[in-house]
Amino acid sequence: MTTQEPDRFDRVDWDEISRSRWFDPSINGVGVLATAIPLLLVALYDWLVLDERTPTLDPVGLGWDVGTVDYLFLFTLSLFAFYIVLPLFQHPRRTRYYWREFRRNRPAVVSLGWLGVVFVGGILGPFLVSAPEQSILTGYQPPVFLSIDESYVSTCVGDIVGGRCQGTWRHPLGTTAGGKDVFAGIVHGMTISMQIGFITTTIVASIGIAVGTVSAYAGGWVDEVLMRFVDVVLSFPTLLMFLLVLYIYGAGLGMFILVFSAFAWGGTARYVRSKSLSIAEAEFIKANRISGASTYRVVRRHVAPNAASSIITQLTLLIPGFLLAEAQLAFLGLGDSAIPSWGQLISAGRSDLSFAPWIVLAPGMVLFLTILAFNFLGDALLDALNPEAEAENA
Amino acid sequence: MTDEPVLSVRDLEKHYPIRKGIFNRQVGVARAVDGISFDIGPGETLGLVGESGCGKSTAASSIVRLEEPTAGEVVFNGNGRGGASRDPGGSHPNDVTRFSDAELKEFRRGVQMIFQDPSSSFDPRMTVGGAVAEPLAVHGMSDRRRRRAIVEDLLERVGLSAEDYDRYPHEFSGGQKQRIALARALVLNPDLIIADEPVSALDVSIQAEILSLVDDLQAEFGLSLLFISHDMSVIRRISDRVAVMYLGEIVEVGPTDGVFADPRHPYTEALLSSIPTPDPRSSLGGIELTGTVPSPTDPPSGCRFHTRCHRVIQPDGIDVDQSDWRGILNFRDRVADGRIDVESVRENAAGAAGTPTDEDIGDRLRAEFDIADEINDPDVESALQEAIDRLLAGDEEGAATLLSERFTTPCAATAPERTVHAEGHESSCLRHRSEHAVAADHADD
Amino acid sequence: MTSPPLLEVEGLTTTFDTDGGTLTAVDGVDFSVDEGETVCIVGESGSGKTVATESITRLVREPPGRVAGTVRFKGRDLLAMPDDELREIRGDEIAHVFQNPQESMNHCYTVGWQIAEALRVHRDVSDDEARARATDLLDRVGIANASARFDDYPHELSGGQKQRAMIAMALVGDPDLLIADEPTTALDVTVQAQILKLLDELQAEFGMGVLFVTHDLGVVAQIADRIVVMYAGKVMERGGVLDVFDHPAHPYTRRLLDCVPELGGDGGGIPGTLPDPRDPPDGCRFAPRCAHAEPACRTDGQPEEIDVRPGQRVSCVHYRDGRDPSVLGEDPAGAGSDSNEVTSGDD
Amino acid sequence: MGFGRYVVARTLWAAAVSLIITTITFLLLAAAPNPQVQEAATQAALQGGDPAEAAERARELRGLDEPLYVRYADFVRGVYTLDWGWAESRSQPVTEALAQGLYYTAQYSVPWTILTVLIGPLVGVYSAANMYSWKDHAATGFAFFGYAIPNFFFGIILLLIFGVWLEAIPIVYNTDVPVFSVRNAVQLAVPVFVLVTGSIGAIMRVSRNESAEFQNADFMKTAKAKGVSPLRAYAYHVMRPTLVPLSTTLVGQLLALFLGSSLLVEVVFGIPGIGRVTYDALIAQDTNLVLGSTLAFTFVAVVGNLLEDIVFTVLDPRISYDDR
Repeated sequence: MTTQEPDRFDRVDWDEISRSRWFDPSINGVGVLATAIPLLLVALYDWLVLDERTPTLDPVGLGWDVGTVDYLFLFTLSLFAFYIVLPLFQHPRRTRYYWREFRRNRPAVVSLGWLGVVFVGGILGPFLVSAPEQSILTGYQPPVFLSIDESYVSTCVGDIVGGRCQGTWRHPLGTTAGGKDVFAGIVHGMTISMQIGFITTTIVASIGIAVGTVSAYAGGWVDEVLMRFVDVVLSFPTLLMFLLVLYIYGAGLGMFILVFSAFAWGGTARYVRSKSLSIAEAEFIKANRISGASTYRVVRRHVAPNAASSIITQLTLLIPGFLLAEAQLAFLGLGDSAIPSWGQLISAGRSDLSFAPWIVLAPGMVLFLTILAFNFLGDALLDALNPEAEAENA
Repeated sequence: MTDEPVLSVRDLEKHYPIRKGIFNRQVGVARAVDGISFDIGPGETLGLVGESGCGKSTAASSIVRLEEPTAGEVVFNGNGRGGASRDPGGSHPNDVTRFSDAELKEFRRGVQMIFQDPSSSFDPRMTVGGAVAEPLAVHGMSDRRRRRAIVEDLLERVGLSAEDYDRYPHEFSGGQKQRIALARALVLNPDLIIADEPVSALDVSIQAEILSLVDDLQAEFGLSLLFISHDMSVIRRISDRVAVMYLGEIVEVGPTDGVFADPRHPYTEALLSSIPTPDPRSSLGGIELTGTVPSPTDPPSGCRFHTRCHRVIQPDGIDVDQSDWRGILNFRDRVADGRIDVESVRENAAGAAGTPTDEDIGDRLRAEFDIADEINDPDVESALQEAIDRLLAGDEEGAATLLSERFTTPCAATAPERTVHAEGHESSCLRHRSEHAVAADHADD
Repeated sequence: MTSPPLLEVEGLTTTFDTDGGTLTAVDGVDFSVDEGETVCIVGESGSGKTVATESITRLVREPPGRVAGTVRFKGRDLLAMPDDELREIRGDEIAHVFQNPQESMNHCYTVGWQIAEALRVHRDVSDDEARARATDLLDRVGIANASARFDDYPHELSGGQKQRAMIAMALVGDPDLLIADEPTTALDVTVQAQILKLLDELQAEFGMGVLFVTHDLGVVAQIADRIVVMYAGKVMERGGVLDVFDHPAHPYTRRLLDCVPELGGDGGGIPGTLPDPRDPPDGCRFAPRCAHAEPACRTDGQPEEIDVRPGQRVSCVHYRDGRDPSVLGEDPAGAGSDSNEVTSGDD
Repeated sequence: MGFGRYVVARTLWAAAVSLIITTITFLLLAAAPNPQVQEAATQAALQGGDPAEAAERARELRGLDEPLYVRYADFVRGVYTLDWGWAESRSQPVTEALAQGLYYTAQYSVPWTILTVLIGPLVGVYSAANMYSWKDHAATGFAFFGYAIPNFFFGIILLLIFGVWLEAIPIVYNTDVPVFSVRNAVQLAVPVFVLVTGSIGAIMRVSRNESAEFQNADFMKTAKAKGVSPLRAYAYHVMRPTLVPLSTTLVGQLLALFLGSSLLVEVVFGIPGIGRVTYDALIAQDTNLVLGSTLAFTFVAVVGNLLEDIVFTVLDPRISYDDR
């Protein structure tokens, strides 16, 4: 670098520069690829080499059998890490600014904390807390500090004081009729909730952004056809469609995620389209086009990131809908009863409500708080990411 | 070669199709830009002025092909493309409208734009340094440090500091953002900058600063400038030459001093007289334009300005007061559109004094259109009175027919040609018919 | 001037509570408007001129805003008045026309309905009467085919027509005072000329006092009888339009006039930016941007206003007793040329 | 002028959407193994018959051996002529079963919808008028609580409190009481309350945010400058424009809740409405009834979206019918 003579815009030899071209990938893309490729290899190995009953990680001595949902979950986690979390560190100045805006909303900060707990619990929990196991003998154990009439429990783990079985720290939130530990159930339910949240959101966002931007940029009949299609998708009563699919094909977690993301992207697509159209009108987009940037570059560098910051809010508000839907179906006994979700737990305790309310209340409260937290978070993000508010404060 | 203009626009047109209904049938076109021609020489500033909606911004985006022009030719001789001559087929190798993608990208290094709204000029998620450096990256400068060095130097040149590189757009005031926009426009070292109302969102005091900065940079780097504004005083301050646009056409073009001192087109005259003079001793007034502003979907025939022109020509055989003539034509157009509600006129007249007679209403109508109570030409007077009578009798169609048969203007029949008044000063008005008209086709000059 | 002025504003102070502290938009401003007179408040955007006029009838949102001082209108203090009494005056005796006709009309109602509403809230009129009056006013402000336009929605009118309709709305109660806040800024010059002319005619016809806010010195020169120059919430200078244009006293006024090349100024603009209204400078508000500022300018608050000519007052330390204001430069409009002679070639 | 044509065009589109959904439903069904055919085969196998033959006969009986397009045509004709088949689990026509369910569903849906539509926007605008005061915070808190708490969970808790502990309401809905009676009102109060809390939150939030925007709009300043009283200003200048964006949310929200939560609420409270009919049909594997209720809900959604679009166009004078 020449120190005496700093580079000046009017001394650039463009002929020389335009002859040299090279690929310049971003660290974010490299990161995602670096995690996705091994993941894909493991998945292929799992699928092609190992037989169905061998757990995937058996060769390395672990008993974890990675399923399709798990692969998707890991992939979306890497997307989250490299395209949402990493950029926050790459642009500290902007992060600080958003954080200042966000911090003003105190319930949202608390919500973020709670979601952090659910997130960490969902990822690490299954490795720390063993899955709840059936054990009829220790059914209806009360939560710690509470008690239950002796007649309901066959074996009381804690002390029996005055004919009432006392709760213990072995089952901090008590057990179900089948003796499954409620606390362990909630922790494992976090994983399910996180998987539902992350995977459906990623699928919805991908389809929504793709359809929305294509619609906005292609215009004409492509736009017309796509938006009519979105109309149809939006007219579907998702829950009923799911009932029908489940009635016909039976339901697992994967099916649930598939159906819900297949019917939930309509709103996102519409939103992205209108957002892209309004961003495309902005003068900075014209300025970029006039600089010679290709449509692809403009969309990738400017339209998509700007639309994304608004979509994040919208997606944040979609997640509680998925969690709620899963819980509703589980409650109706229509979900996959093998999945340790919060909804399953609630439905399991429903008939014992009058004497063992914790089986319903504990997971119900966790579900409620999680949905509440997502709503507060979405509300705060809306304010913090709102460009108009930025202009006013400037 | 020295006389070669940097930019030469010929008969540029941009028409927007108007579609309606379920099948998106095209039901018409909006002639936003309808055949404009002008040149900009090296280091020269051309001011393009006109009311909002006259097509000036569309012209700018068509020239740089942000939008594809419908027809016409834009020859760009900057970027070392100068000296080319026309192909035998008549097309020009430097015609922007025929550029391939690669040529277009190279052309973008030669022409840059500045926009009106400082608040939407920058990606809110990008540092201003990043935004200014973006064009460098687009054109393949992959060395980040080099980009940064260039941009920091440039930020200082436009009156900011190198430390501003890492700040975000919302941290700057409107005036500062326009400086940054100027830096972004300069970063590729273009030959021509198109500034689309760059100061109209700013305060006068800031306006003046930005204009001085533009002046200085232009002098230092020999830039050519196409400066678009609706503000005549800004245009006067910055331009070497002025082009006045009305409804998609350029009605007058000439050296700034010439046009301001001696406007030859009635529209320019009206525009100039509308600027409030900052002299407390002069009285309010100037030429008030009457009649309705036509839509570009259905521009008036002949001279497009004739529906509002205060100098609209009277045909042979009619010689009335000019303001009466304007009033009669306005009256005619309004009757023809069926937009005169006799009842409401009657009601309003009733408020003044009891039951209004037909005469009262007639007077009221005349007053509304600034027509004298009695026109000095008896033929005209009787025809007008006849039309008013028919209108009051409820025969709207009859009145319309009579008016349109009786009162016509040559301005509606003939499209005016360019007339040269002085060196480089031309305008298109039928009143100049007797003067020497230029040939309709423009050779390369 | 023996009779009291129509409007007399004294010590008007408007503050806003914001997250970043208290923002003083208008800081102890005095001015008055006589019957039939046009007073212009001039200043850059952010100088507090709009807030000042909106504070007169307490249109600013309270909270976060707070208005203090006295505003005497026909002898009554508007700021001390109960809300319902003030409402009787708004739209009836004092009318407003705002800058942006597009946003100032409710898009859900017809133009005529909105004009008639002003009448309906003040007078007990039948629908027909309200309609007749509104149509008449639309006609008066030069909207062709008024009775048909009555039923149009705002989006069906052009910008100029909307502003005419806004003026019609203001005139509904035959106001004694019309407050016009940059009514022509959003319009084309040709339309601006029409609107200014219309206001001029209507003022003569209705005999209203007009308080006109603008940053356009051309408009000021055309319509003002007197001028109040505001900067950062304070009055810098005031006086008859001829006095201020011919002999601008305050350095800020001089720089402002210099921005207009037609007045022979250098058009160099005013370097620097407005001070932060949450933390204004100690002395004269303009001192940080003033070429002639000296230590005395930076302490003791905004200087007292001093008479420089009958009716012309200025708030500048250079005019204090025993000082020679000629250090500011002699000739009014051309004053700026001494500091910057190199600029040329722009005409 | 264009309004009539717009309505016609929009209605035709709604009809097209309903046909598309019917088609998709048909394809889903056609692609899946039919549980009744399988059952017949199983039965035959258990009784020592030929399962393949039995399956064939069962298929023939239900017309499943016809070519796909014939079955499709029959299916579509059946759907649109309301010939929805026989509900085996209830031994009555599907339409009749649905009509019976509707009778109970309407009893709580009507009061719930009316309450939501009336209270939601009012509280929202009120909340915006008192923004950042304790009233606003209280309303916001309630709104968040309402849409965060799962309806079925809330229902269970209230049932636990009022049904089990206080014994104020029957644990299972009592169909014997007359429709217009205090006892019916009491037993419906809790489900209605649950649904109102669930639906009102979103509507309050939307009307609060939208009206907050409008009450800061320039035209409010104009109204104030005209001397309009605050009450009138809110009623005319804030409420009216708020209804435009609200109309798009309102219908959507109510529909989503109606289609989703009514099922849950009916199951929780034991109300024999359409939701319960659907649920029972699912459990009983009654294909015709499942299909019928799905279609019924789908058509409600289609009609709801149609109404939403039309209301929106009527409310916003800026929309020109030609543009859509």
